[in-house]
Amino acid sequence: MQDAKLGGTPNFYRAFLLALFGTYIFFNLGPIFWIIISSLKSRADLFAMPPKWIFDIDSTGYESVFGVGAARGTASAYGVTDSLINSVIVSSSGTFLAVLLGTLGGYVCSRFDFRGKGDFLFFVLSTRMLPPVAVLVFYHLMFARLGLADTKTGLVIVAIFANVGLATWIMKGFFDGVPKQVEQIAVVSGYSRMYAFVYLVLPMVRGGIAATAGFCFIFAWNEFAFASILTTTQAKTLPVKISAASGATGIEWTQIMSAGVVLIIPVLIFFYLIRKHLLMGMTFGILGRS
Amino acid sequence: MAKVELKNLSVEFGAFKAVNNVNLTVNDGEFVVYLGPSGCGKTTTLRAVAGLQTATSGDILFDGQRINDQTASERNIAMVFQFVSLYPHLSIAENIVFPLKARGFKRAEIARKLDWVAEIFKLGDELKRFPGALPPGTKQKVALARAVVRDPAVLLLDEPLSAIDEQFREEMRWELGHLQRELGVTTIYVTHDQREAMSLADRIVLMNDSQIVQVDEPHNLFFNPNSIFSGQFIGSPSMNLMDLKPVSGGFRLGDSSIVLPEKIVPDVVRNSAIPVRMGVRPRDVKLVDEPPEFGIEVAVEDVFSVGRERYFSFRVGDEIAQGIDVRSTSTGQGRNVAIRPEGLVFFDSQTGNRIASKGTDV
Amino acid sequence: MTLTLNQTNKPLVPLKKKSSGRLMILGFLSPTLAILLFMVAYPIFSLIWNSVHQFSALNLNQEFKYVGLENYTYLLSDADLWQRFIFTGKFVFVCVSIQMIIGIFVGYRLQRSFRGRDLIFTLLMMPMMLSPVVVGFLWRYMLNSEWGIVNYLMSLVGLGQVNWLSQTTPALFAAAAADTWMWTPFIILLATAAFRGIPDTIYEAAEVDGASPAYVFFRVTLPMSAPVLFIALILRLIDSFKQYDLFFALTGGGPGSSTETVSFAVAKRAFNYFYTGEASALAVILLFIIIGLSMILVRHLNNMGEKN
Amino acid sequence: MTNTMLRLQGLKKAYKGKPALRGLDLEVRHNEIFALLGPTGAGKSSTIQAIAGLLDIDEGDVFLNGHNVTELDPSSRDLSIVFEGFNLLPMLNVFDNIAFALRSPTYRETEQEITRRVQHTAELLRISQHLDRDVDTLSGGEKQRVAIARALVRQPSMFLLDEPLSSLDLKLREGLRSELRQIHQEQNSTMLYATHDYHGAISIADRIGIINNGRILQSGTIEEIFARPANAFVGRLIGSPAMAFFDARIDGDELAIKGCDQRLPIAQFDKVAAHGTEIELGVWPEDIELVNTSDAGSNPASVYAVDNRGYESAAQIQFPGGVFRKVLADGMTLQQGEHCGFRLPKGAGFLFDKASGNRVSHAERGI
Repeated sequence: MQDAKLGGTPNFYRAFLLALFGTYIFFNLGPIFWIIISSLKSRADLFAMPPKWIFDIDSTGYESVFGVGAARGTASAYGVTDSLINSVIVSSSGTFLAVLLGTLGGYVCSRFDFRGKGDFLFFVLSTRMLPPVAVLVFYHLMFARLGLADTKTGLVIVAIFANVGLATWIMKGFFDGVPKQVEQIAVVSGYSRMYAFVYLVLPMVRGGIAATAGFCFIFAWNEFAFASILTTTQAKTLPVKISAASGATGIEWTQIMSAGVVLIIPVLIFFYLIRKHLLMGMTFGILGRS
Repeated sequence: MAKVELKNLSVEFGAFKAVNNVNLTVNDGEFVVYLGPSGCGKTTTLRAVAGLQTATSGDILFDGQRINDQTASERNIAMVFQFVSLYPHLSIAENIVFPLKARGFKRAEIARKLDWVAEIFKLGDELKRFPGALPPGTKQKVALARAVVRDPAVLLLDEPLSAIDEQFREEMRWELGHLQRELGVTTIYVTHDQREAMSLADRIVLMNDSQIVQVDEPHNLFFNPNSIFSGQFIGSPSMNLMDLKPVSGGFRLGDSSIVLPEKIVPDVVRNSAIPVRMGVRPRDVKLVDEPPEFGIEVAVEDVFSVGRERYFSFRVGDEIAQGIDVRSTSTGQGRNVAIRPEGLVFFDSQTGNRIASKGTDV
Repeated sequence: MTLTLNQTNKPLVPLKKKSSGRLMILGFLSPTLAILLFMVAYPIFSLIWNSVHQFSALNLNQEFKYVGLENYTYLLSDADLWQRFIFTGKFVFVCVSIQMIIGIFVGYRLQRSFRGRDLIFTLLMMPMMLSPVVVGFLWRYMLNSEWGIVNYLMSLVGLGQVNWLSQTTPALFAAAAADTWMWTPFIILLATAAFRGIPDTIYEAAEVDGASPAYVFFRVTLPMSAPVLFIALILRLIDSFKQYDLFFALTGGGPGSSTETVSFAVAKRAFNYFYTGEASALAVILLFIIIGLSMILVRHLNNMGEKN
Repeated sequence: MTNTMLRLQGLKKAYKGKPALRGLDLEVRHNEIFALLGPTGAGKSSTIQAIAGLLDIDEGDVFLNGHNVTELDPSSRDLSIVFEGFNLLPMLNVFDNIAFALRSPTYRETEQEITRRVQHTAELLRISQHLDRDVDTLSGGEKQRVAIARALVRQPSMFLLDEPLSSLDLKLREGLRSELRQIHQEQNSTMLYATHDYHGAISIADRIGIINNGRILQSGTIEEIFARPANAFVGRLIGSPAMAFFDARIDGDELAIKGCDQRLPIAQFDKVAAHGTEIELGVWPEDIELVNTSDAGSNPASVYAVDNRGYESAAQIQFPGGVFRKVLADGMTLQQGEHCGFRLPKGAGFLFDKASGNRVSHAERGI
C-alpha cells in the first residue's frame, strides 16, 4: 500500500480521476438501491415518469409474493413460499455435501503428491467452467430415465456437482495455509495421521470451512439454468419461479421486484459474513488469502 | 556526499516511542553502524533518515539543511532493504539503471554509469539474467549496485546481510567494507549482528529501548563499555559478570567462597558505597599451573572447542563463567585461573553504568 | 519385532508399519470422483455419442438413427448459427474489454488508503453475488424506453433517448451494461489482490529511486500484476462466453433472435424444437471451446504456482 | 548394542526429477551432538525428514540403534524434532504443547507423571513462569525454548534439530546454544543439529558432518577436519576466515603457484595422486605468514580490505594469482591499499583436484 507521500500529480487531472471514480461508485451501488426502492412502490408509482423518489410505501408486491394479506386466496396470489422452501432445502443440503467432499478432497490435494493429482484438480475445476446448457441436453434425458426429473434430490445432486469443484479448490487453499509441520509434529509424537487431521488441522481451518459454505450456498441459491430445465412444478426453486413471472401476459413488475428482493436478501447477508475471504472464494483459493 | 545530523529525533506510533530523543552526527564519508537487539528502534531511525517514516519531533539535517519535509525521492538518498527489493520482472541491468531512468537521465549517461558499476561489482553476464535465478548474495550485490549507481548523498542499509547464508554473508561483508572505503559515501548500516558491526564500522551506535546507549569506535566499545548492556552485547562469547561483595581483606565473588585481593580493584571503586558488578572477558581468563598473583581456584566443569579456540567453564556461585585457553583440555577440581587485571571493568549494579576501570578513568 | 531404542530400555515401543497415505488419498477422493464421473464424464461421453445420431427427446423409443457427422456439417452450414457465434463473440469482446479497463482503474484507485475504503470495497463487490435472473429483470425495468430510469438520467445530462431493448445494437450494449455492472467487481477484486501482492519494499524502493507515481504504475505495478490480471481475463472470457441466465431475463433473446447467445441456440434446439441429436452436437462444440480456454487457464496457473 | 545410535546408508531421494539426496551415508554415535553443516539446499532438511520417517526415500536404509527402521511409521521411531520456524500448536497452551507427546497413544504417561516431567523440563529451560500462557504471546526465543522442552520431556532416543536457532538474534542464539550443550550433558541423549552457520556448528557439536548437494563430503571432529580436509568445499566452509586457495601445477618435483614466486617441494605433500589434471593448493590462513615486501622468499601482495573485530583484526590480501583473508597477529596493523608480502609454509597445505574438489595429497597436519 503506498502510504508515503507521493510526488504531486496536477490538480485538475486528479479531480477528473476522482469524478470518474465517483461515477463508477454511483453506477455500481445505484441499481441495488433502485430495486429495493421499486419493490416498495405501488403499481402506478412503478411506471411513473419522471421516476418518483418520494412515495408512500405500498406492500401489495410483498403481499402477493407471499400470498398473504389482501392477496390471500385471490388469483394474483403468486405464492412464492413453496419455491422459497425448495430453494432453501436444495441450497443448504447441496452446500453441506459439497463442502464435506471439498474439505476431504482439498486436504488430500494439499498434503499429498500423488500420480494424477494435476488431472484430478483440472477435472474438478472444469465442473465450474462447464456451460450448464450444454450438459443439460443430456441431463434432461438422464434425469427423466432415472426418475430424478422435477425432484429436490435431483437438484441437490446438481448443486453438489456444481459446487464440489469450487469447495475443493478453496479448501485446498486454506489447508495450504496450515504449516505442514502440524502433522509432522503430531506423527513424530506418536499420534496417527487421521488424529492430526481431525483434531489439529480441521480446527485451524474452521474459518475456511465457513467461508466455503458461504460461497457454495450463494452460488447454489442463485442457480437458474439447471433448475429451470430440470423442474416443472414440484421442485421449482425461487429463481425459476421469478422467471415464470414474465409469461405471455406481460410482466408482473410488482411481483418480480418483491420476489427479486426476497431472493437477494439472504445472499447479501451471507456475503457480508464471508467478505474477509472474498478473494479465496472467487479465485478458487489460487491467489491466497487477502 | 553529506554530513547527517539528528537533533532530538523522536518517532512515536501512538503511545509507543519507537525512537526516543536521539542525537547523533554522521560525518561526511563516515561508515556508521546502528547496532542493537530487535525492536530497539534502529530500523525506525534509519527509515526516518530515508524519509519513509515521518519523524514525530526533532530535526534531520543533511549538510546543515533541515530535510524533514522532503519526500524520500527528494532526499537524494539510496537504500538497500533487508528482504531483497529488486524488481523481479526486470533484468539485472534494468534493475540497476531503474533509478537513473526514473529521474530521466540521458541514454549515454546511463550506459556509462552502468559500465562503471558493473566493473566495480564484477558483474559480468549476470546483467542479462533475472533476479529470480540468482543466489541471495548476488541479489544484494545488485541492490547495492542500484543504490550506488546514482552516487547518493547518503547510503542507507537495513540489515542487508541477515537473509543470506552464513558463507556468502562473510563474502558480502568484505565486499561492502572495501566498496565503502573506495567510494567514500556517507553510510548508515543497521544490524543486530555485533560481528558485522565490529568489522564494518568506523563508529558504532549501540541502541537499546529506543535510545542510544553508547557511540564509539569498535575498539573502544569492546574495551571500554559504558554499561553492563554494552559490555554484554559486544563481544562473543559475552562478558562474564560477577557481583563484588566487600569483605575483610578483599572482595567476595558473587555468593561463592572466592575472595579477590583488594588491590585488584581501583581506589574509586573500593571506597564507593554502591554495590559493584565486575566484568571480565573470557579472553582475559586463563588457566595457570601455580596460583597467580590475581587469580582464583575453581572446579572446571566443561571443556569444549569453538573452531581453533579452546573454552573452559567454571561456576562462580550460581553463575557460570567462561575462559579461553589452549591448555583447557580436561575438567577437574582445584584448577588455578588467572584474571588479567587490565581487562576488568566495574559497573554500578543498580544503574548498570560504568565506574572507573583499572586502566583508564571514565 | 519389538524394539528398545534407548539404552535406558524404556517401555517397549509398539511398532506400526508405515502407511504411505494411499489409503487416505483413495478414501477421501472417492466420493468426489463418483459424483464427477456420474455428472461430468458419463454425460459428456453420452453427448458425443448422441451427437452422431438423429433422434428427438419427445419419442425416444422410435428412431435413433446413426448419421455420423451429419449433425455437425448441418450445424456448421447454418448461417443463423454463425450469427449466434458472431454475436456472442462481439458480446464477449465488448464486455471483457470494458470490464478490464474499469476494473484495473478502480482497483488502482482503491489501493491508496482513504477513510471508508474497506467499506466501499465491500459494497462494490455485491453485484457479482446476485442471481443473474434478478439482475436481468432489474436492468430490463431500468432500461425500459418509456419509464426506465436510465433514459431519464440520460435526458437529464442532455443525451438522447435510446430504444434499448427493441433494436439489435442497443440490445447488445444493454446486455453488456448489465454484464459489466455484475462482473466488473470481479476484476476490481483480482486487480486489488495483484497490487497488494507486490511487497511494500518494492514500492518504497521505487520511491527512494525517485520514480513518479505514473512511472511506478506503468513500469512496476502493471508488469508485476500481469500474471494475475491474465487469470482474471481468462476467467471472464469463459464466464461471459457461456452467459445464458442474464439474457433469458433481460432480452429473452429478442428483439427477434438477435441477442441469442450460443447457449440460447443449444437450449432452443434441445428444449423448444427437441432436435436432441443436433442439440447434442452443438453442445459438444460449445464444451470443447470452454475446455480449451480452461486448459490455457490451468497451464497458466501451474507456472504461476511455480513462480511464487 | 553397537555404539552408533543412527546409521544412514545410501539414502537417495529426488523431488520431481530434482535430486535432493544422492546416496548419503552418515553415522551418529550414542550421547553425541553431531552437527550437519552445509549451505541452504544442500539436503539437511531432507536428511532429517528421512530419519524421522516423514519422507518416503527412493533408496537406502535408516538404522536406529542397530535396527532397520526404514519401513517403520514415524510414530514408533521414538524421535523428537525441533523445526526452524513453526513448532508450537496454536490451539494448545505452553503446558499442553510440552506434554503433547506424553498424551499420545504410543508414549502415553499418567497425568501426575506428565505434570512432574513437564515442570522439571520447564525449570531446566527457565520457562516455568510461561506454562499457562497462550503460544502466540511468546517471543521468538521463548517459543524455541518451549519447542526444545517438548522435545526433551519425552527423553526420546534421539533429538533432531533442523536449524532451530537461525531465526533468532545473535545473542539469543549463543545463549540457547550453550544451554543445549548443558542439557545434553545432563540427559546423555544423542542430538543431530542441522545448520548453515559455521560458528553455530562448531560451538555446539562434538563431531561435524559437511553436507553438499545431497552427499556427506566429510565427517569428524573439528580437529580432524582441520588436519585432513577431504574436499576443497570443506575448506571454503570451515574456519573464519575460510581456507585460502591458490591455482597451482606440478612442475617436475616442485609445485608452481600462480601469482607467486615461491615454489614448494612436492615431497611435503606425501603421495600425490593427481597427474596432469588441474589442481589447486589450499592453505589454512593461520599457516600463511605475512612478511615485509623486502623479506627473503616473500611473494608481493597488497591489502584489499581491512576488518577489525575489536579483539582482533583481519585483512583481505590481494596478490597477482587471487585473493585470501587472514587474521592479523596481535599488534600488527595494515591499511587498505598498503603493500606487503606473504610466505607459504613448508609443512602445511593440501592439494585438491580443481574439477571434483577431492583432496589428492595425503600430508597430515596437526594443529
